[in-house]
Amino acid sequence: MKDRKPKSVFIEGPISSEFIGDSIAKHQSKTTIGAHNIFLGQVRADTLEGKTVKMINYSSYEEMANVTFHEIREAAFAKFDLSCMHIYHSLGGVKAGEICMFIFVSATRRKEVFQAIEYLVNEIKEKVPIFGKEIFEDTSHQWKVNS
Amino acid sequence: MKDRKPKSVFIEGPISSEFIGDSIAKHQSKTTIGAHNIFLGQVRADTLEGKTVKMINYSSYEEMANVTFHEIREAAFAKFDLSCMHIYHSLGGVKAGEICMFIFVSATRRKEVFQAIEYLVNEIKEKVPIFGKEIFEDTSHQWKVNS
Amino acid sequence: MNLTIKYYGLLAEAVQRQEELFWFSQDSIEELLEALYAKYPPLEGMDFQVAQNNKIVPTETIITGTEIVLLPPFAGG
Amino acid sequence: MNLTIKYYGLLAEAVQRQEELFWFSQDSIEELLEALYAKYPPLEGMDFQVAQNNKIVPTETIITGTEIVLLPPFAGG
Repeated sequence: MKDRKPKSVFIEGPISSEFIGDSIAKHQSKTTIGAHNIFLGQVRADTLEGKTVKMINYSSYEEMANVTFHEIREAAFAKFDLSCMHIYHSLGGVKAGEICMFIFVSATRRKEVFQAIEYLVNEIKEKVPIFGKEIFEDTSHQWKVNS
Repeated sequence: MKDRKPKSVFIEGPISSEFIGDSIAKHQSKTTIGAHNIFLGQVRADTLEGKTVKMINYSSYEEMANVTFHEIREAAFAKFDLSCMHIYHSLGGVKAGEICMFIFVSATRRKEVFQAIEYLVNEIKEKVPIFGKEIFEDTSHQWKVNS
Repeated sequence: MNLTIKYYGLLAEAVQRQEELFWFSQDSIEELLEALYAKYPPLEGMDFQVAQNNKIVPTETIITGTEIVLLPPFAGG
Repeated sequence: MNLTIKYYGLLAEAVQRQEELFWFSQDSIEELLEALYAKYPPLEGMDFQVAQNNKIVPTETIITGTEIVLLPPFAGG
């Protein structure tokens, strides 16, 4: 079942484990699916020059981000034989240990989901205009750059 | 934090979405983790010669399976820089649409989790003595073979 | 020696048992299999692996344990 | 023409605004950037990309829209 209408990706604040569990449960009626792969990005309490990241405040150039997410989804559906694809990313504050990105792909066979999930994560990190302000325990900050 | 003691892998019946959600929630205190990857195996309602699979009844040569799961875990910890690894597999009846395998790896960086999850799934499918009796709607059956 | 032979899945169906004691006086798994094929002719055409001491072993292996396990194709995951 | 220039993240901090109207009479993004560097000298040493019509474009691109967006390095995921 292709699920290709434009969907909203952004969620205000962290992505909860209950939301992820519910999302998994919704796929139990889709009995052609044999394999799911889920990627979760979690905010790390990185230490830089003795200061520890307490949270990341995410912002985005949303107009372009929505267009880019849609293009990445379409490209992934064209490249891989997927049954379903769901992408969520946080905006606003996400504390260390909380989840800021949730990507969920499903297919009849496992090979497709492995390739698709890595493709999606790399494309999103490279192409979607999302910015992260790392806020330290002393309230100073620096801007995160994807490596 | 390496988590390397032998653990029980087998779960009686299907793996619930709540169990998976709880397992994700437990990792929020581990703030060196930046990336999680989860693989879920789901029972497909495959149709063979006009008959549709209603459920799979899993059995295992458990003594060897536990040894093999432990070896696969140790090998994956040696090959990949992982923070955590969890493996669960169903025994007994799992209906079409329900989840029969749950593999969960976490690391500081995403590259490690992509490689580790594919390695683990392939090793488990190839090396662990688990057997699956596919039961059709008319109660006839056939034995599943991994492709 | 008295070996315990275990059968799983499709194999257990074919020989109509999950486990048996089997008297065997030779050395290798190959020789054991010949004796089992004589007892259960359908077994000979079937696809399986043999485990000893929780390891898959080649058929030329010498039997060292008291339990030999016949395993049909795996279907985990 | 009167362009709307938008700044995100670190760039918004550097120029101390998120958006401004900017009068500009030449053609290319390269020329626009020269004008912006003159107004905000710290911008010249910074790492950023430029978007027009929701696409990242090279600096030699001719300006066709009314909104130009300056984007610092991405940090999604």
